[in-house]
Amino acid sequence: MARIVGGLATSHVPAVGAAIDLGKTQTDHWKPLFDGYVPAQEWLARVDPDVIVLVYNDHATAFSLEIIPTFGIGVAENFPPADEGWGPRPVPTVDGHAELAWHLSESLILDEFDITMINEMPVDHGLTVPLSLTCGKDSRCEAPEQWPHRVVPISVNVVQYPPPTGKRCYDLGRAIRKAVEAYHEDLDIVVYGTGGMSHQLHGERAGLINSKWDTAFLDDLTRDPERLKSIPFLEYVRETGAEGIELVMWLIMRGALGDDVSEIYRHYHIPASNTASGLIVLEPAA
Amino acid sequence: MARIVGGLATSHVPAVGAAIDLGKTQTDHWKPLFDGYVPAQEWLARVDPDVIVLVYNDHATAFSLEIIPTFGIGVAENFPPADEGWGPRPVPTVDGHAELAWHLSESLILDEFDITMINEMPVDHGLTVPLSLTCGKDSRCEAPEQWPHRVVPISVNVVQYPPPTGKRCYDLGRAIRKAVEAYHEDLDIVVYGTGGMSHQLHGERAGLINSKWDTAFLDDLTRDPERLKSIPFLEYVRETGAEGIELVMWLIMRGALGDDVSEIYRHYHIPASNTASGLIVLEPAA
Amino acid sequence: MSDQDQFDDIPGTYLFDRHRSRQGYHLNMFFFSLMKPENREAFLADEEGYLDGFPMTPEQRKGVLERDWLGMIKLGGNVYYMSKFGATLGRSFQYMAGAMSGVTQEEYADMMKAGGRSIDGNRSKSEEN
Amino acid sequence: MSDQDQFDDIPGTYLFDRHRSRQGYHLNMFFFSLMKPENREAFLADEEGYLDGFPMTPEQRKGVLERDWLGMIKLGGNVYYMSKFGATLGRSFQYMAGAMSGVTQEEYADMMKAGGRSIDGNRSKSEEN
Ligand SMILES: [Fe+3]
Ligand SMILES: [Fe+3]
Repeated sequence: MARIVGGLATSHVPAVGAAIDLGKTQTDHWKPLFDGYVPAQEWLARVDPDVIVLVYNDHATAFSLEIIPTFGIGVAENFPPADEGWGPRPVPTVDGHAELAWHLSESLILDEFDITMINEMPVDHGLTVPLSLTCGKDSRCEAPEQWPHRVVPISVNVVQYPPPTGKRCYDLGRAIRKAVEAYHEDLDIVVYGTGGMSHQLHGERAGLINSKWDTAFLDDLTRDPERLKSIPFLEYVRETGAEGIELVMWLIMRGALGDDVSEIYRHYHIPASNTASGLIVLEPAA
Repeated sequence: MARIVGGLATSHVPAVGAAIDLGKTQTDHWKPLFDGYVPAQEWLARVDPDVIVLVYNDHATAFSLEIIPTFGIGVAENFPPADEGWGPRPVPTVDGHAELAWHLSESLILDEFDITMINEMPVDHGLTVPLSLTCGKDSRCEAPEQWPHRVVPISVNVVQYPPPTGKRCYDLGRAIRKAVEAYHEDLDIVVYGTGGMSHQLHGERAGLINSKWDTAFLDDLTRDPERLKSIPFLEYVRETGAEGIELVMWLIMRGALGDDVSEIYRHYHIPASNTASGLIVLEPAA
Repeated sequence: MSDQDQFDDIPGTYLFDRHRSRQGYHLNMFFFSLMKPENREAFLADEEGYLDGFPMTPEQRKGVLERDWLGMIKLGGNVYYMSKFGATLGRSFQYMAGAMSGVTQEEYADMMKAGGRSIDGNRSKSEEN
Repeated sequence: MSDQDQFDDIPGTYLFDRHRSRQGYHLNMFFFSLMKPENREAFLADEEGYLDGFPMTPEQRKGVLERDWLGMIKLGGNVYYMSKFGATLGRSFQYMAGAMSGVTQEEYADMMKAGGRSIDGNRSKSEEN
């Protein structure tokens, strides 16, 4: 039987990917941010999961206005890095886990989550930057020819209003946990929630940062997820910037970990380009 | 405020579309089937809705294995007839109702239905054959330059296992009703459920017909929808043929009509090509 | 019986589940490509060359070239995808259904006019009912 | 206040809702097309000619030609779509953010290094808090 052994949430800022790709992680400007990821890299190396279920949002890359899935799951064998206008990031193709992804699809749909099954899905910075950030410094990752972990991507629409509610996201996480626990194979799984924290990328209010709100969100991820579940769309947009709504994806990760969790590590840094960069590592309570 | 004034369910057999397009509706073979639609055409002309919310499934036409939405909603201004390999059917482009469709999307997603919003959606026989069958004989329809009603298409995956459950479909119908009743404009809406009844199109068991099962389904659509909600996937496939699973879409229509309904009309004819062709008209109880 | 066993117990039926979907991916994407008239023309003009664009298995390719309708289904084809191949050749769903069930289109049509294939005896292999 | 009014009460923020999605459809699909290198080349070689392929409004077209980043947002553009246009011109999210908020990229970067734009005073137009 498979089991969820940990959860990790992180911002997925494109400029952070560019800093990695251009070898700038040790500059004065970027070093404090990247140093903050080292303990999470060490944690991931220690836990060494068989699969990462990676919750992210596509940023008008694989999906356009032609078709906008509320929740999607990548059931393919692999997912190529997307060309977001700069050419694809120089990182490996992401290997999926089709058998687990199909199992999750079946279980989630039977459980009344109306998820979209996807075979063709180039993955943008939303998915690849968290992989780069947490891949760590071992030889597999400095110039990785292959990512160290297989990934089941789960996409969430947060670009076109309306996104799913925080409660719906949390409940999806719970359903993922149930599905994982019913999987026939003996797999250790880590769930990632990505995006956020406070940021607004557009309009005259671009650059908004609300570190007090972000810190309370980080605190309550462990302490009071019930509060987080009920935060309405309007509050995310007003308090954390329009693009801060990405934080609902952290609630999918949180829901997947079960009722009680321990916080293993956190890091919070301003700025990452336009964004407050947050990172947290959780484990299910023993 | 908008309201649901009626529901109609019908098979959507491609050969029936071909018979219409080739002018064969009055041949000895086809006349009994088409005659059975006249009372439904008259009913529709009398009710004359502002919009038809048309629940159907795409048959590997707009969607391929690349992306498979469990539930989709067409939010575009219009939807062209698809080329399913024979060239597009010689019927008009389907005019949508973008404002209503977006309203439904917002309401449904807030109500925890994870529907996919779609702007580019060529529509296949699953959508256009029901329109042709019920459009009626008035001058607008003999060689229609324009369909008489606007349509909000709702697509349901029944091609790739797993489809949504009957209960989930019924509940989606209920949520559609709630959303319609909250719409600001004064619109009369008819909901279509399409597909079915018993048919199997593939394998050595192709041509399977189970009229006893179909008749009980027609009976209980009015009398005992609770029973229908709990029919499992396996029973549809075993008893009505693999492609009979399309009947779950009738439950969306049924759910949208509210608890109590009256049966206005029904018609059942064998065969329509490979299929038992069913038709039923319901109205919400006064 | 497990769900899978119960599905497999239905005679003459090939559920388009994850196994068949993965097995038949490139075969079905070939079928799907035939929705464009220029692709239908290209296929009909050079079947082998056109099929080179789709990395299907040799068995699947043989099924296409030999119009082995039941064989294609058994190799992961789905009938709605396959109908685009049928249309390319001028063949209806009813033609394919006859071919898959081992009779001529006329015999099949007669069976349908007489009320279709009976459910009795077609529910379960193991229970023969 | 209605939900819509509350959204509109947030200063300097353009919710990508159904109104903007419908208004900006062709503008955003133009941006989206720039994910292919051959399309980026074609656009850069002949901006006017390339834009003819997208039935956007004259105002939207003007916004594109004039690099009016905030104007494009106000006309239904979405920043994630628009970032593909930015990349085509070698412009980052941070550049566009500076331009939209009316400062140079350097001034904007300095604001971010100093902790970003404060939430205080940026919550609500009507309540000025
Ligand atoms: Fe993001
Ligand atoms: Fe159908």
